[in-house]
Amino acid sequence: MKENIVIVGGGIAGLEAAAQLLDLGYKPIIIEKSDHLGGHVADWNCLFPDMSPAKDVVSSLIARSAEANIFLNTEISFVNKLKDSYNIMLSNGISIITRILLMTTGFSLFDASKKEEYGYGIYDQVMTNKDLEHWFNTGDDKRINNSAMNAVGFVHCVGSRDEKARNPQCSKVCCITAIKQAIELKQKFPDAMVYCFYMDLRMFGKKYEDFYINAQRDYGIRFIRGRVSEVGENIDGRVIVKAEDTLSGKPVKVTLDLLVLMAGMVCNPDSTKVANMASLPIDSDGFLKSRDNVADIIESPKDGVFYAGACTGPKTVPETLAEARAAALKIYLYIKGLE
Amino acid sequence: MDFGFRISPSSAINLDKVNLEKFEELHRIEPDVYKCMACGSCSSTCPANRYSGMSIRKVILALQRGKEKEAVAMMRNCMLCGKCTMVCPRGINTRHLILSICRIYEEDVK
Amino acid sequence: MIYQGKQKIWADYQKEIPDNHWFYVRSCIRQNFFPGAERMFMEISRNLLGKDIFETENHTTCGGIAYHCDTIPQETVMTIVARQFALMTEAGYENYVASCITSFGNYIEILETWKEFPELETRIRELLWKACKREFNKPKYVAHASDLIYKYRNEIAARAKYRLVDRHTGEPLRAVEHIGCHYAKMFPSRGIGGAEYPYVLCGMIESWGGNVIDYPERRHCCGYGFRQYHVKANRGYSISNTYKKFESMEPYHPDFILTNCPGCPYFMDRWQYVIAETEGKTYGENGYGIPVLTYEELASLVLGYNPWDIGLQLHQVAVEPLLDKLGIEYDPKEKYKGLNEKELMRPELPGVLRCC
Amino acid sequence: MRERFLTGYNDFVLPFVCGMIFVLIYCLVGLVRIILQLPAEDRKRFFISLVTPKTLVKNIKDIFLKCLIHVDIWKRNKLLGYMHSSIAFGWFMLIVVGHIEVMLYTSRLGLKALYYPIFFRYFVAETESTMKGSLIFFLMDFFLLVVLSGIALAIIKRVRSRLFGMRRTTNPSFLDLIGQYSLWSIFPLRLLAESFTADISGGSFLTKSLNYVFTEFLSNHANMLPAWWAYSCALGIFFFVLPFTRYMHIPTEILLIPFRNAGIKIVNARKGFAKAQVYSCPSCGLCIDACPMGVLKGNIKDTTVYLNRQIRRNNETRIEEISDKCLLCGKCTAICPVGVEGDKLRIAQRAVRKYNFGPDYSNIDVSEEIQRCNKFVTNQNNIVSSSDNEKVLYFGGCMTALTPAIMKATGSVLEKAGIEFEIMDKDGGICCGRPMFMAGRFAQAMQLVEKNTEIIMSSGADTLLLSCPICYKIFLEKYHLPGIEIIHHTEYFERLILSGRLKVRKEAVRYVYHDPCELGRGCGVYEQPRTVLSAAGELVEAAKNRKESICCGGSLGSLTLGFEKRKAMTENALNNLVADSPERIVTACPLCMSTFNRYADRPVEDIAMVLDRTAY
Repeated sequence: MKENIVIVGGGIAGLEAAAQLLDLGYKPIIIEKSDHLGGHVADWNCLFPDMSPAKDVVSSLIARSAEANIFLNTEISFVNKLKDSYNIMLSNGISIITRILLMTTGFSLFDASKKEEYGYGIYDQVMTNKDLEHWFNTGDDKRINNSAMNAVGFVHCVGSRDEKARNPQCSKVCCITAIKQAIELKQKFPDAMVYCFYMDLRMFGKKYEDFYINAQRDYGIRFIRGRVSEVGENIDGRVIVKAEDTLSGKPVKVTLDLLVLMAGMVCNPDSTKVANMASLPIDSDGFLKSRDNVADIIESPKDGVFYAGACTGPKTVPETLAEARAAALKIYLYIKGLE
Repeated sequence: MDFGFRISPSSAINLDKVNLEKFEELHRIEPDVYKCMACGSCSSTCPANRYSGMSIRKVILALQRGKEKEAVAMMRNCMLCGKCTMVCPRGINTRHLILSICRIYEEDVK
Repeated sequence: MIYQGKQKIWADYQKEIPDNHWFYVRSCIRQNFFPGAERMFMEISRNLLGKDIFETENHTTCGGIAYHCDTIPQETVMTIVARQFALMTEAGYENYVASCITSFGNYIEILETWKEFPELETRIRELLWKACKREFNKPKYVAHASDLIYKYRNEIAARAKYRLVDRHTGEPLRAVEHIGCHYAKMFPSRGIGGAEYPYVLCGMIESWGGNVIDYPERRHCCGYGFRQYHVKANRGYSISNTYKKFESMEPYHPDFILTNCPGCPYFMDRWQYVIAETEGKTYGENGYGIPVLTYEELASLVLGYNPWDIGLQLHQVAVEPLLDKLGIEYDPKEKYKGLNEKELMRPELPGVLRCC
Repeated sequence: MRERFLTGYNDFVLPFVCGMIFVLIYCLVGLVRIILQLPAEDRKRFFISLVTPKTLVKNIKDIFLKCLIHVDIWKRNKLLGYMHSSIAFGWFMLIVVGHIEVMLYTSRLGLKALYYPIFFRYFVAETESTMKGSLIFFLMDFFLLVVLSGIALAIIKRVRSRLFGMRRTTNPSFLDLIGQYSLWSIFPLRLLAESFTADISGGSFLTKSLNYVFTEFLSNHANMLPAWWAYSCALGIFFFVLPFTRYMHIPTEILLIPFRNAGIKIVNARKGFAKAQVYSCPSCGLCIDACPMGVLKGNIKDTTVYLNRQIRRNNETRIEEISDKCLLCGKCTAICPVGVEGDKLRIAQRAVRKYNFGPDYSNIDVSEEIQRCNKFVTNQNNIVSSSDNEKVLYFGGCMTALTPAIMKATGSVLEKAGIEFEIMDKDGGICCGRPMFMAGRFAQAMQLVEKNTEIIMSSGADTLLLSCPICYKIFLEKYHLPGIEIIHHTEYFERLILSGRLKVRKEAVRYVYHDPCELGRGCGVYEQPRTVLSAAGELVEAAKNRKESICCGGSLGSLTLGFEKRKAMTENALNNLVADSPERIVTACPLCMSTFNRYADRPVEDIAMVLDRTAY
C-alpha cells in the first residue's frame, strides 16, 4: 500500500477517484493548481436535471477524499520518465516518484471574448454561463438589474461546433445548461421574455427532454433556431441581437436586457502542457488521446497513465464521476498486476 | 420625387415590435402550443399541405413572429382531418389549436 | 460599452505598416465621387509629411468591381492584379498601397489564394507573361491608404490647426466611422483592429480629438454592394440598407460620418438626399443631413486646408454646419468657384434636404 | 255515496289547484313555443304525423311503453325498471281510476273537477253498506301500494345505486332535491290522509287497515285536515318546482316521442327538437356509466345529463366545454331511455360557435385526382368500360393513410378475390368531411363532400369501398352518389366470403372484435365483421359489445381531450376487450387500430389484415 498514485487535478474527477482509491486502501496525492478543490463544478450553483446544489456534490467529494495528500496552488514543473516510473517535480519544490499517474485535468471554458461579434467584455449586458452561475451563487453582478429584466437571451454553442472558433466539437452540456439557466432566470424574473438561440438541441441525457418540455410549456421559453450572427449595443445600453430564424427563413432581431453566452468546453492548456511533459498524445480535437475512444477511454496509450473526466473530451458530471470510479478500479487492478 | 425605386420594407422580424397579445390569448386556451419543437411531422402528413401550403408547425411559428396573414392563408385548406394530431410526437391537440386560431385571429389582418 | 474591452481587441489586431516608400494605386471611382480625396492623400503624405509615394499612370482597375459583379472570371482579375504588381516591381517598390477598399480586399484575397494554391500563382505568371511579357514580385506589404493615414495620424495631429471639438460647446464632436466591407470582413487579421471593431478610423478620430459613436448597425454595409446599385431594379434594396444604418445612428445625433471606402461616402451622402425626397426624413440638425467625409478630407480639414480646395463642394450634404462647429473659416461665395477662379455652375437645391 | 259538504270545497285544495294550473299553463306555453321554433317544414311534418294512423298508433304505443312502463329500463335492469314503472304507471293508474270514480259517483262537477279526483276521499262519505265500488277502493289502494313500493326503491337507490346496476348516478341540483323530496312525500301523505278519512269515506285493505291502527290512539277527526293539507302542499310544491327540475321530463317526453316518430332532426342547437330533448332528460344518469370518458373522474360532469342541465341553465362556458370534450362515440344516445341524442346535441352546440375565419376549398382543383382515378373510364368520351366485373373504387381515407398495412391488406384481399379495383387516394386525397362535420362546421364539410363526389362520380366505378368507418358514416349520410354502392370493407368481405369468391382458412386463433363507434352505433354494422372473423378463427366477445362497445379513446370527435387524457380511456376499452382472453384484438377502423396499438399487450389488427392472412 506504499504505492504512490498521483492525481493531476482536484476537480470532481480527481476527488472522486481519490475517494475511491482511499476506500481501496491507497493514499493518493492530488495536485491542484488553484487554491480550491472542486474545479468548475465548485463555481456552479445547481446541477441538471434535478437542480441538486453543486456545492453539496463538491463538499461531499471533498469530505470523502480528505485523507488524500492534497497540494493546492501547485503546478507540475516537469515530468521525467524513468525506467518504469515517472519523476514529477512540483512547483512547491517537492518531487514525487510514481508508477501511476491519473490525469483529471478537465477542460477550460471557451473564452467567449474570442467570439468578438458577441461583444463579451465590450458590451455592458453580455455575460457567460459561468458569470450567470456566479450571480446565482452570490447575487452579485452589475449586469443583472433586478428592476429591468424584460428580455433575456441565451446563445447556445458559443465556441462549440464552430470551426471559426477552432473548436469543432460539441460541448455536450451547454444545451441542457442553457435550458436550466433559462428556467432559473425565468423563475427569478417571471415576466421576462427568455429566448434561446440554438442550432441543434441535444437532449441526450436522462430527463433532459422533460426539462426541455418544461422550459417550453411551463416557462414559455422561446426557442429560436438560428445562430446569433452579431450583437450590437443600443443607445440605452441594451443589446440588439441578430440571427436568422431558420425555421421561418427570415432574419430576426430582438433587443435584450441581458445576453448569456453558453461558452463551451475546450481542452485545458495546462492539461496539454502536462501531457507534453509526459509525452502523452493529443487527439485531433485537442483533448488527451485515449488508447481507444470506445473501449479504453480512461486509459492512455502509456502504461500507468490513466484519464478520467473532461480531459479526454466534454463530459457531464455523472459521466465524469463514473469515469473516475472506473479509473480508480483500473488503477487498483493495474497495481495488483504489478505485484 | 419618384426615382423608380423606393425603400423596401425590411423582411427581418423585429421581435421587439411583434404584438403577441393574440398569441398570449391563444396560449391561454392552448398551453401546449409552446410544446412544438418544429419537427415537421404535421406538415409532411397534411393533406391540405399541397393545396395551401398548410403546416401547423409553420402556423405556430408565424403567429409567434407576427406573421398572422401568412398563417391565416396557410390554414385556408385545412380539412381538420386530424392526421397532424395523430403524428405529433409532443401530443399537441392540433385540431383544437386550429379551431382556436380560427376563433382568435382574423382573416383580413394587415 | 466597455472601452477597455475594445482596446484589448485592438491590441490583438495590429499590423506592420512600413513608414515610407509606397507604390500607390488609385481607385476607379473615387476621383469622380470625391476628386479632392486622393489628391489630398498625395498632398499630405508627399508634400506635408515628405513620404515617398510613387504612382504611375499605367495602372488600371484591379478588376474588383467586375469580379464582385460576377462579370469576369477569377483568372482575369488575378492577371490584372498581377500586372499591377509587375508595375510596382518595375518601379522598384515592395510596398503596395491601394486607395480603394475593394481593391485592397481583392489584393489580399488573391495573395491569400496564391498562398493556398501556388499552382494558381504559377499559372497567372504564365498568363501575364503571355499577355504583356511582364513579371512581378509579390508585394512585401499591402496596405490601404487609410492604414497609412492611421499610421501618420499622430504626425497629423501634431500639425493640426483644428481639433474635432465643437467650438461652441467645447465638447468633442460625435463621429460615426464606417469601414468598407472589404477592408477586414474577409480577412480580419489584415485590418487594423480586426473585423468586428476596426480601429483604423477610430484611431484617427481619437487622435484628432473626436468621440467615436458605436451604434447597433455599425457593421452593416452602406448599401452600395455593386450589384445592388448597378442594376436599377435593385436600387431599392441598396437604399434600404443605407436607410437602416441612418435609422440606427439617428438617436446618437452624430456630427459627421467618416469612411474609408470609395462607395460608402458616396452612397451615404447621396442617399440622404433620396431618403429626404422619398421619405421626407433628414438626419442632421435643422433639416440638414449628416456630412459624410473621407479620411483624407477629414485629415485635410484638421490640417487647415481650404474646404473648397479639397472638394467639399461636391458633397450632396452640406458640410458648412460641420465647418462651423470646427471653427473652420470659409467663404461661401468661393464654394462653387473653380481653380481658375471661374464660377462653376451652381447645383439646383433639393426640395427637402437643407443645403447651403 | 254522498258528498259530505254542500260546498264541495275546502281551502286545503288550494296549493294543489294553484300548482296544477301553473304547471299546465307552463307546459302549454312551452309546447306552443317549441312547436313554433321548429322549422316550418318540420312543423308541417309533425302535424301530418299526428293524424297519420300509423304514426298515431306508434305514438300511443311508444308513450305507453316508454313513459309509463319504461320497457327500455326493464331490459337493462329489472329492479330499476320496476322502480320506474311502479311510480309512473302506478301514479298514472291512480289518476285514471280516481277520475273514473269521481265520474261514477258524482254529478254536476263544475269547478270541483279540478281537485275532486285527487281529494275525493275527503269530500265523500261512504258506509260499508253503501259501498258498491269495492273494486275501485281496492284498485286505488293497490296502485297506491305500487307507487309506494316504487318510492321506497327510489329512496334505496339514492343510497345503494349499485343494486340497480348503476355505478354512478347524477348529482341532483337543489331544485331537483326539492322536487324529489316533495314527490317522495306525496304518496305517503296521501296514504296518511286517506287513512285518516277511511272510516268516513271508506277504503280498502291499506287505508282501512291503517285507519283502524290510527283510531286506536288518534280518534279525533280533527287530525284529518292537517294530513290533507300536507298532501295537497306536497303536490303543490311538486308542481311548482316541476318546470325547473328534472321532472320536467314527464310532460316533455310525451312531446318528444311524436316528434321523433315524425322524423324530425336537430336543426337549432337550443330550440325546437333540441329543446324537447334537453327537457326530456330525466337525469337518470345512465349515460354517466356509459360514457367512455368516465374512467377519469374529472369527466363525469361532462356527460350528457350534465350537458342537458347546463343547456337548461344557459351556462355557455360549460356547454362549450362539455360539447367540445365529447368523443362522440354515441353510446349515451344508444342507451338513453328517453332518446336524448347526446352526440347530435353536442355537434349542434359546436355548430353555433363563431369563428373569425374558416376554411374554404374552392381553390382546390380535383382534375388531377380525376385523372388518376378514372381507371374504369375507357376513352375520352367518358364511357365506362363494359367489363362484367365490379368496378371498385377504394377510398382509404386520411386515417388509413397512417396505417398503410390496412390499405395493403385490403388491396391484397381484393386481388385474391379477383376484384378489379382502383385506389382513390393513393397519393393522399381529400378528407371525407366527417371530422369537419363533427366539429360542427357543416358548410365546410359539405364543400369537401362536393369535391370528393366530383372525383368519385367521374371515376366510372360502381362500388365505393371504404375501410374507415369515420368516412363510411358521412358517405352514407351526406354523399349522394347515384349508381354507386357505398360499402364498408367488413360488409364487402362478408359478401365475398358468403358468395364463395373468397375462401378462408379457419385458424385456431381466438379473436375479439371491437365494434368501432362509427361503424357499429354509427352505421349499424355489427354482424358482418363477426361473420368474417368466425370464418377466420374463433370469435370471442368483449364484456361490453355491439351497441354498448366502449370507444377506443382515439376518436376525432373530441376536440379538447389531450393525448395524455385519452390513455386511461384506451386502457379501459382494452380491459373490456380482453375479458374472454382473446389472442388478438381485431377492429375495423384504422383509428381504433392505431389507438389500441399504442397501449395494447397483444396484437391489434384490422379485419382486412386477418383476412389477408387467412384468405386464399
